[in-house]
Amino acid sequence: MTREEVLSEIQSRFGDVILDFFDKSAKRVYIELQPRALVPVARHLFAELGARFHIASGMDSRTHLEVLYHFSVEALNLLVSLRVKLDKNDPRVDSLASTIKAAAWIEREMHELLGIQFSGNQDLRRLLLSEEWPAGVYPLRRDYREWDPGAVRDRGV
Amino acid sequence: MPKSVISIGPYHPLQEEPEHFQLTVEGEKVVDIEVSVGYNHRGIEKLSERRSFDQATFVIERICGICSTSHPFAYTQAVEDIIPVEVPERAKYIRTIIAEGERIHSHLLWFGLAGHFLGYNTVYMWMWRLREEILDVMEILSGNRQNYAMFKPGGVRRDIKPEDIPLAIKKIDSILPTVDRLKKAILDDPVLHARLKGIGTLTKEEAIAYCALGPTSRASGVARDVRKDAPYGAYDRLDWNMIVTANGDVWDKAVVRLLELYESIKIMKHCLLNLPGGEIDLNLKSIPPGEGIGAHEAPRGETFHYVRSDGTNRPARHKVRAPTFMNLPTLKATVPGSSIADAAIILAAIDPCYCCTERMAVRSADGRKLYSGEELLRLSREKTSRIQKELGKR
Amino acid sequence: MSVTMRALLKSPWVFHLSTGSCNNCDIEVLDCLTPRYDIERFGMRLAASIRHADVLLVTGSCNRKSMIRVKRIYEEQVPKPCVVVAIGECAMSRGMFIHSYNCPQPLDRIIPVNVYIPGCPPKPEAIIAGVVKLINKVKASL
Amino acid sequence: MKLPKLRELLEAVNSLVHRPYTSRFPFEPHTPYPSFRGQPKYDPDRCLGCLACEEVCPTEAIAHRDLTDDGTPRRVMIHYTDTCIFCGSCEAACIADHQGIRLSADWELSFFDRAKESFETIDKELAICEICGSVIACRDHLRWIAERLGELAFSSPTLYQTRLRELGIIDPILLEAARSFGREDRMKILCARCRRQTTLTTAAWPQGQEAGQGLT
Repeated sequence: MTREEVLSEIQSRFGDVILDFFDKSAKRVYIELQPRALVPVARHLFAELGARFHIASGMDSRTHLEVLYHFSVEALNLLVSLRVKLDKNDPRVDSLASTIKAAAWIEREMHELLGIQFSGNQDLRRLLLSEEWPAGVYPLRRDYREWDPGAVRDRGV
Repeated sequence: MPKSVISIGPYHPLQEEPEHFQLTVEGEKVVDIEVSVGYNHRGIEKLSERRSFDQATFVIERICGICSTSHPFAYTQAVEDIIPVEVPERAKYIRTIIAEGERIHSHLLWFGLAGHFLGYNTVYMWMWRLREEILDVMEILSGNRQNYAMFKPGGVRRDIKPEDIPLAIKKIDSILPTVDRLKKAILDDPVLHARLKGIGTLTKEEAIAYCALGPTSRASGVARDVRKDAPYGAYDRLDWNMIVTANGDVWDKAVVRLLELYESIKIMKHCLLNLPGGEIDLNLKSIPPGEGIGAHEAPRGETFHYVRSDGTNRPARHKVRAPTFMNLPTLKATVPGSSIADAAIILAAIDPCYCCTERMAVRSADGRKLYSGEELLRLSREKTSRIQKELGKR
Repeated sequence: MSVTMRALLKSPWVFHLSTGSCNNCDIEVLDCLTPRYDIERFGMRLAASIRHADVLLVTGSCNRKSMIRVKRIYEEQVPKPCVVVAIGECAMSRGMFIHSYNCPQPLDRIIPVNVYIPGCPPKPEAIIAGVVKLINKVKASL
Repeated sequence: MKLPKLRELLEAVNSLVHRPYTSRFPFEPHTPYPSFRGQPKYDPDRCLGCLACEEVCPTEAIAHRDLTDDGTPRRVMIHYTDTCIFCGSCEAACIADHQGIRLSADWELSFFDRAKESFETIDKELAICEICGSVIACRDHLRWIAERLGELAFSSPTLYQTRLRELGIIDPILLEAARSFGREDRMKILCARCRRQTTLTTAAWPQGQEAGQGLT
């Protein structure tokens, strides 16, 4: 399958849920999806095209919470990034963990650091932060403020 | 049979990310493993967003000491992918040299520690002695034994001086005969065969499902190497082989690393001898808005960086994916079913942060301490000497 | 006290504690044990358990999870007298990580530190020299 | 089984005749390789106090304090050993031909008291605005700019006066001429804000100031 075939197949199969298709360069493609369509598209990439799941990266972009899922089709040397934009007040997206085992941890991490809810992921325990970290404070959000009055932010002498 | 839980960690000298393993054991058999991390979380992704693109390389370098080149390598590529630009030829070669030097010392380090776990302290000492020579080479070339501070978006910070090259080549050559000797000693040692073959097997299907990376996946027969798949740096200009084996057990992971050592030495020497002339830096002035992705094959697998720029001089978002993040969950597939004596080396085989064993404690279900960390190491070593006796070596 | 200290300095056993470092300092500490530096020449060795340690080598910028444990280790588990050595920039002022949301305090606010060895990472020679300097200072004060 | 044994035996014999690999470090001084990156050190003569190093430092290991209250106004450049990561960014960014702050080969830096021993300082003389008293820049920095600009420096009284004072030649005729026009405020060493004010006002600024004040 060539690069064009892969991309046109994605476009024809999921054309109605693709919000934006950005063909950045020969190696990079960014596809913006409706959040509800994430799982079927990811499954298509992972199971049918044999793409490898790299990682997901969450980001607070002032208006939305964005999650990018990066896949690479190794035979074509092509990196496909699926982008979903979530509502900041109720960031919720379907979990990929049941489709792709490797996504379980990163969903835990994003849940913890950005406060994104992954419906269907049963194991959203804390991964990185300590027990004393207050609930509802997400360090990677833009509006994060220091919450610990005991923190020392100079050299400490 | 009553189940007990062994906690391993969280503190151990030598690891990138102090982890906490909990092995559930039934008698001698491990039935489940639970990994928890976070003892090393320093909020690097957030910190990198406070710094300029140039300064962020130093933060990225300190994600992991052993991979102190891999992360900047991937990061600088991600930044260059935003613009996009190609770095000068000489900078590509210098980057490759530093990256391969790091791979050599990282693999030597792994061998040393694997030997330590198996009770082969001679291997430990020899490997770390060889590693010193490589660290010397790195000090000659970059100015520090680790944390080389060579990378910057658009090129490299320092040039390699021509007068340093002969000494570096001499030092690299000096380790070759010893590596050769050790390779023979390791590959035809019957005890190691008995000890490592067939344990901790990660099948090809599992490797694909868990998206395993680096030597962990290549040992399972998944030919996956960013240097070949999506060439960057000077890798497409060089002649080298990807090492792939089929079985996926600890032995194969060791063999992959051992053979990769030779490839890395070959690449490093070739680059040093054929260093092209020219500029080393593009002097990037500003980064346009956009997003970029960079990947580099670190000693442990592929590092993956995603950088978003909003047109200011700071990254708007920087996502770092370290190889161990993907390789650790493979322990779920490899550790259950093995015996406790093998657990240490299987944990070590993915090259995570394996000095865990220094602070392991085995507890029974009621929290009573049954074994100390040394005990587990002792178990591992006892098994080795048992096999040695069986084979009539001693 | 002075007798124990004198005895302790003959052969200090070190325990190495990583509190969230990048690993480099930890490797340089281990490097001290390997053939080129071989600190066992001076009677120093890496203790496997904290309860056998005389010297605590601390690396890394204490993060929230490890802070509590460092404090507990120092206050409850280490036999006194105990000497604390901070290795690397992170263990002193936290270096890079001074503004990290997860590294609230420098090490010397958590436990008292006797000697600081700067470097990122310090050379093994610097670690040895720092420890030797400390030993000489303690000897002089006895 | 025989072959490996021979191999190892050879190694053992080899080790017997070779001198020990272990360095004799504490008993013999250790010299790192020439390219080693050690403690950055200020050169008080070459440093201009321009703060480029503070700007680029990724760890905030370089800081400065401006002391204007007592004695000669001076800028204290501080380098914190306990924060520095020896990356060499400061040296690369130094505008004084990379000589003002240089990485030395110093690696033995241990100390006991972080509050007292963890930093190194140098003092640089500051140029102070003669009207408002705020800090302009270090004298050396102004001189450096004047040198760089060549004759163009004569477009700015702050620059050429610094330069002339440095050389010990202040033209008395020039100053006298300015005085007689009643606009000696234009002939002062001024900060950017006061310079704008004097250029824009038609009368001497600030109003009512005695002629010749502030010029030495």
